[in-house]
Amino acid sequence: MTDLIEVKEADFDLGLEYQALRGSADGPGAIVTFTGLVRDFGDQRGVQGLYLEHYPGMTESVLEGLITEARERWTIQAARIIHRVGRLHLQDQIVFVGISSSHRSDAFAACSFIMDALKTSAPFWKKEITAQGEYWVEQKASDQTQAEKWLTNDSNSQM
Amino acid sequence: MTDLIEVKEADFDLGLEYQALRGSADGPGAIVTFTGLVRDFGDQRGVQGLYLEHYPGMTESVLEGLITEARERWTIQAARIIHRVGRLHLQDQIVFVGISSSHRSDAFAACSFIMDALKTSAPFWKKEITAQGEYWVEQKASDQTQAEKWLTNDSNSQM
Amino acid sequence: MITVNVLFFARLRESLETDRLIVTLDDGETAADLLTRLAGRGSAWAQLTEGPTVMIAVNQTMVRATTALQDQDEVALFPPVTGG
Amino acid sequence: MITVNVLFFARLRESLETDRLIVTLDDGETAADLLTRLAGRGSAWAQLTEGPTVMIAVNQTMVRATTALQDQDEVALFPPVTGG
Repeated sequence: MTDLIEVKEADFDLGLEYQALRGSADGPGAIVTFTGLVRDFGDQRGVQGLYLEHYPGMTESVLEGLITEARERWTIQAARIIHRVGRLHLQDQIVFVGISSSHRSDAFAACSFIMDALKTSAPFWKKEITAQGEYWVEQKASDQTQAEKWLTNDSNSQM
Repeated sequence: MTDLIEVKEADFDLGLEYQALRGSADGPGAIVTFTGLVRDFGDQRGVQGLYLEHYPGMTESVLEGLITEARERWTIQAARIIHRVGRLHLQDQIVFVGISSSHRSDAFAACSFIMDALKTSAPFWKKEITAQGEYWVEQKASDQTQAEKWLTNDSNSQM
Repeated sequence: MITVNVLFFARLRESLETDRLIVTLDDGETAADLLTRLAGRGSAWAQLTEGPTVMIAVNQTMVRATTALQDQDEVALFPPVTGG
Repeated sequence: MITVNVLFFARLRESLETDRLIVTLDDGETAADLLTRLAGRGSAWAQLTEGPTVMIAVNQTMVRATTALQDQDEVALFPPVTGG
């Protein structure tokens, strides 16, 4: 398998990540990608950038666990997860999740499951930087709800 | 809005499509892309390529209708749909659907809805080319089921 | 009397060896009536009423077979779609 | 007696002005006991039992507060995560 997990300050190139997924063994029939970007409205108004902190070691093992769980629930060929840390600016890329599969429903389900679960279980913390100061972001109830739905529903009802 | 609908023989570049979505007004927080590729196992074994026919005029208006419906159901910033026609080879790109949104759940839902609905309502027909001959592909019951689920469920239960 | 422009796609186009046909109908005839008339031509044409599902689009919108046709309608007949 | 290595992240790390601490506990003490001991230091430390939710990871796996700690455990304390 050509899975990838990267936690790094450097930016990533979606086109290259997609080519890596496309080249995975057997030739996938479906590739789904998710990219998260820095927006100018989060908890605060007038966000100028973010600072992202993580827990090295635990982060990587949580992300590996999410790929393992996705493989148990759906038929996927390869999974690639990249999460940036450190100082990010408006409209910078934050996170990438890419899945290749023979079946589009599996690719969609695995990609959205990994994003939802990452949001509540991977040890990253965001601080929003505004002209008025810096504020740690609070976890949203909606993120908890999105993640919990994967615990209660079977995989078919997801997509 | 920077929506795009293209039906063409030429290949497309996912990286460029993603950059177009990323640059859409307001700076999206989430971008989801789907790409479908030619596989060597479809209805037939040993598929060497595809021939894709469509109904010019109707195709574009059906795809426009799908974007309109997606906008009514979810909050999305831009949608881009590209579908290739003509002769395609193994592992060639067939179809691209990209959605930008403020919210990842809306981007996932709109992207998978458009793909599911395209499969059963857009007038494209695939013929598989094998060493033994050429065979028109039959519509799959699973494609019908996937599309019908968007008729019966509300949008929140989808993702 | 009305005249409709009939288009055929994919497997239908190939097996009927026809991609376009102009057909004259009585006022008030439906898409189903058109299929019956065409099926009456015999041989491969019989599949339009006896074979696998035929999808019908009138003026580029999918319709049911009970839809009444109008003069100058563009009526497309094709197998279930398989794109994506 | 056991010794655990305690790590603090994000808002907790900043408000406690501490990123790492070695703490000695009695055998059989839980993560909750550790939080109570640390809260006893007063001022900002009181938030560990009185403030918003504190997440606990032992040896890089999330655990409940009732988990008993072992000698040399790495115990991380942090606010609910907000990546992605």
